[in-house]
Amino acid sequence: MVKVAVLKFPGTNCDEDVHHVLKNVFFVDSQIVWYKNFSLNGWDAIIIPGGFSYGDWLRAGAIAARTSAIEELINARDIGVPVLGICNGFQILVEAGLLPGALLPNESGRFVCRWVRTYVERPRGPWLSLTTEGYEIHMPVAHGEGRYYIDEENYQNILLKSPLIRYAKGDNPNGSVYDIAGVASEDGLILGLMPHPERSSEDLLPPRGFRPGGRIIFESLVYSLKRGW
Amino acid sequence: MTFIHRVEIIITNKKGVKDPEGETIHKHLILRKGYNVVHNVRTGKYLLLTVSASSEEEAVNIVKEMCEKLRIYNPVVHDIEVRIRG
Amino acid sequence: MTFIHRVEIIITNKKGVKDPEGETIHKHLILRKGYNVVHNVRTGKYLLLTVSASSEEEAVNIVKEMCEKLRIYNPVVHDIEVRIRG
Amino acid sequence: MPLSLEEVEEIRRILGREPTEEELAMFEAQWSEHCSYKSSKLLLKLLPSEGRHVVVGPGRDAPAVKVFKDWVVVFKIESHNHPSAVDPYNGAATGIGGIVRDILSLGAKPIALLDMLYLGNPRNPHANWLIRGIVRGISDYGNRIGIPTVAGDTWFDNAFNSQPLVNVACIGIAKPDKVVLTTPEPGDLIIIMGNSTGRDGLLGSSFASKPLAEDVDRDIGAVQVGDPLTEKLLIDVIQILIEKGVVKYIKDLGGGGLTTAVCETAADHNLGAVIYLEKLHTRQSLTPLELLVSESQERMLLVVNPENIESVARVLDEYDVMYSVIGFFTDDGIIKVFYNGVKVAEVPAKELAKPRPLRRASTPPLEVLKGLKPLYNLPPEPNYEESIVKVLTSLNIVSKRWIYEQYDHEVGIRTVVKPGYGDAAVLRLLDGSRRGIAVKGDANPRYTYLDPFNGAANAVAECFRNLVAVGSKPIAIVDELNAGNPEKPEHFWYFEMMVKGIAWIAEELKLPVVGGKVSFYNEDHRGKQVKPTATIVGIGRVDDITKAMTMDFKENGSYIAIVGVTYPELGGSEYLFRIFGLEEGEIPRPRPSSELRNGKFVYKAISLGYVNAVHDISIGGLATALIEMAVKGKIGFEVDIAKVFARGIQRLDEILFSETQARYILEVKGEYLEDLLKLADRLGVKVSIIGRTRDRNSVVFTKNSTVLVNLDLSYLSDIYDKTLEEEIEGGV
Ligand SMILES: Nc1ncnc2c1ncn2[C@@H]1O[C@H](COP(=O)(O)OP(=O)(O)O)[C@@H](O)[C@H]1O
Ligand SMILES: [Mg+2]
Repeated sequence: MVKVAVLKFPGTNCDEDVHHVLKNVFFVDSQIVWYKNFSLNGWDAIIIPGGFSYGDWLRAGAIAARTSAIEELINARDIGVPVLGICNGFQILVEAGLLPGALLPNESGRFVCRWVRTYVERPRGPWLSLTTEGYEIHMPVAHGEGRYYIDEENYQNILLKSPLIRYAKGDNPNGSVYDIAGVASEDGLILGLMPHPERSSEDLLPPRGFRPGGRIIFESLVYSLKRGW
Repeated sequence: MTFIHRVEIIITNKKGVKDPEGETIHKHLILRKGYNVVHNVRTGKYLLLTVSASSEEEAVNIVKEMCEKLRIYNPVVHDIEVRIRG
Repeated sequence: MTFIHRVEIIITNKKGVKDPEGETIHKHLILRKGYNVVHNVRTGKYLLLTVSASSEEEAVNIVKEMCEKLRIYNPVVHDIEVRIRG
Repeated sequence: MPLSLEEVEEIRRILGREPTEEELAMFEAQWSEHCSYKSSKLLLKLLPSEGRHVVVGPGRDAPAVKVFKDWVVVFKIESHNHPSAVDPYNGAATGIGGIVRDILSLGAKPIALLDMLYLGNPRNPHANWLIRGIVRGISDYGNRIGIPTVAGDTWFDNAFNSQPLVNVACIGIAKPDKVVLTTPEPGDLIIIMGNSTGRDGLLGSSFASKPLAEDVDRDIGAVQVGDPLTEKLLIDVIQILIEKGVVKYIKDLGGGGLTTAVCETAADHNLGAVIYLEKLHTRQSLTPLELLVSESQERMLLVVNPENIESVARVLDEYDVMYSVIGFFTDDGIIKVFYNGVKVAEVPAKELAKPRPLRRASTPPLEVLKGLKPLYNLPPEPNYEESIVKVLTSLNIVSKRWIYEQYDHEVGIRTVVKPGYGDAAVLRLLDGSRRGIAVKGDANPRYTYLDPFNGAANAVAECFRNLVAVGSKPIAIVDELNAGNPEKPEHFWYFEMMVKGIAWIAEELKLPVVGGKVSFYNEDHRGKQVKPTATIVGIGRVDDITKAMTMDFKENGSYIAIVGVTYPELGGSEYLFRIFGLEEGEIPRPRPSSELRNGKFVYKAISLGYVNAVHDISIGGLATALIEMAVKGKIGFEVDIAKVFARGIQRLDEILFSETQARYILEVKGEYLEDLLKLADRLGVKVSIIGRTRDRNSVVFTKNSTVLVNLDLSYLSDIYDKTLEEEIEGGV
């Protein structure tokens, strides 16, 4: 039986949502793990959900990234455990250096909660295995610090060789460079994204004009854990 | 004759007014990582302005007046400091 | 023998990294109110630490080291300055 | 507000001696208007608070209503008007913190927030600064604690330029057997958990019980900074403690701080208490007096049987929540307070908790005549197209996206009908069933200013309609009465009339008023009261969330029906104000029996699947409501206003813009038109079919076959969407 850890820090607030979706929508065994009790062993995948770890203070994700839980998580890459960071989870992965770039305050200076259209490039790895090039995913964003930044050189050399999720034209809610909504390690094992797939996994939730596209990410995981990726 | 001056503004919560951000950084980051020589952390906002004025003093005065008029800070909660950046 | 020192940290965006908050304050608040002598605004974060150390230099060095180790700033996007508060 | 001479005399009588300094401070805090309701208590008794759903009525920190047999909804409203006027960011933020802790006090899980904001003119620099600060404060705090802000109400008016009204509400859910918890008993331990106590917020509730001082800086003690991270931890640990069943009773520390929390808990259960102040965890060194009345945020009182103290401690340690065991309850009804071995206060709990109510004088002021006179000599009717555009772009009508997009309204994955899509928000229970609840907050400051009795009644009616329009059955409401200075008879009159108006219509609509809050002294430093405002928050039951209704037109060619009769009621309307600058005239009459009848009809039509979209008609009238449905659905329409069922109409603007109550617009599916009309007949409801949706980029109003209005839908969408942002971001 597949087992997924949902890692919770002080201030994490999407842990129950992710847990609900894993358990009740995809029937995956999962557990919310308090950061103090986290260790890497025994999990088939790890999700760092959204929220405001440590109040988003200093910078979103900055304090959580220095905890022993995350220091241990850095080894996930070596042992091949899939890691997904959603929203604050993405910010933590970036602050921990597990993913490149930085996430800065939104261009508008304001928090933004809104549904957006995104699409996938170069899908690879366990989180995107069921998607194809250009696959469209609708999800809501809800963040104050989601403006992705990376310099031109690293964009060319790293990001363009890795799986990527971009906001559709006109849907960039925060001023991210190159419309970037999510980035991954080259093999796709580690994925971070600002939009919330767990809020887009059930038919009831998308407003008119949007589809529950976030499902594909969890479906991909379930599929990949059984069949490989 | 005017010159270009760099004026910095530092806005912090008043003494006695709580600073949860500073407390969190102190407790959950700095102390946890063993930097016990740090006793206290206060946070604030920093602004750096480039201003034309005939003297440093004048530049500081313009900025001070502006901070009051435009409510760059809230005197009820914040302390403000305006100074020339060395 | 150690003394208490006040060390300030100023974190600003690197040149080349956009600072929309600074731009907004400049354009929508300061210029609109007629403060044309202000040419540019950059924003940043300010931290004030109380530190025990044998000298000012040592205090600054401890804090500098800490900023690197704990990633108080993000070198990808930020410049940092550590100094004794006068 | 310092104690009056009579009150000090009363305290001497209670104690039989001179009070100590600490005792005086305790009485001052507890007897403040904010904590004791001394001016309002007698009138609030008029509100009907009973009903078969009501589990806990007024009295506890929040009421509880049994909406389903296995779910209780706990909800409450609160104002943070005074703190928000001097420190908009922290004032609004701590308002959210406070209302959430009220919900936690009943052991419920908070699942939604609402914010009802009555704000100044964004073009006024001070008001603009307040608006940004207030919204950011709610956003930063609400988002961080992980509770979605799903609905609200917003009004802009010069009257609120220096004293805005910031009303917030929180909705929680709980299992019926967990919600009331148990009764504290002698020997039970008193734990204070959460933030350390500091000097911040000293006597904040007495600050809220007096007018805005000109020199606000003197009130520095009242400035409180919100700490959402600690609040989030409190929310998390309380769920765990309840789950484990190790706490008997919970109370928040709000206005009046430790004093209020301890004395009200004791008084409500015929207990006394012994408190050791030096045990309280603090942020700085404080005097016993300060410890007693500090209003530091994010603190809760737990009552724990000594047997369970270790398991409680283990949870709090695990989650990094600070706490201290500061004393225990006794059976003698006396609160004894010690500080380092010295007794600093000894007060009977009941007398401290409940001062004698005051009977305040009330006289109608002269200016109310403006709202009690019928309108005569209306100016001639201007161009309809221009009027429609002007009314639609009124800040009270345009999309509030600039506000609600700053709030995470999705966290918790319960929000099925989101802000901007329906008349109310709909949340699912997320228990595997299809059940849910609807919530909405409403007020109309102009109505209550012109006619507080009918204005307050209309706020209840609008809330009722908004709940019905999304397909829910209204169950209960709470109210927040924002009024002037109760010591001034001409201000108090408004308060009295608002209470009576709510009491009357709530009885008529069979909607119990299960709780509420009063905010007095809403006046500027010149003593002018802001528009007195009655804010209503209601909850409704949704049996099937898959049928929850939204207001956007869904398809081409369906029928547009108006439910209810339109009367010439332009008094106090948005139209009159926007087009002619007039704030006068008799406001629309509350029509409770039509509300009930029409509400039942709409509810039925939704559950039978006859309709695609529903929207109630409120400010801006029929024309505005229709255009809102078109804008949201990106589908145009053509209607003939000669077909609107109306009485006593003399001019067309009365049909377009009248704000007559008890009306709705339905988008009716073609195949169900006959059924719908039959249903209307059976229920005795007046329905007029006035036209059809058109998949064209235009909205067209005709009278018989003359075209009165033909406007471009994309243009209307654009101004509806962008006006507020432009006013706020670019208006200064
Ligand atoms: N301050 C606010 N915060 C959150 N949502 C708001 C706020 N003001 C208005 N809204 C939302 O905007 C939409 C329109 O609100 P409103 O104009 O009050 O509707 P109605 O006229 O039906 O009462 C609703 O979804 C409402 O919840
Ligand atoms: Mg409505």
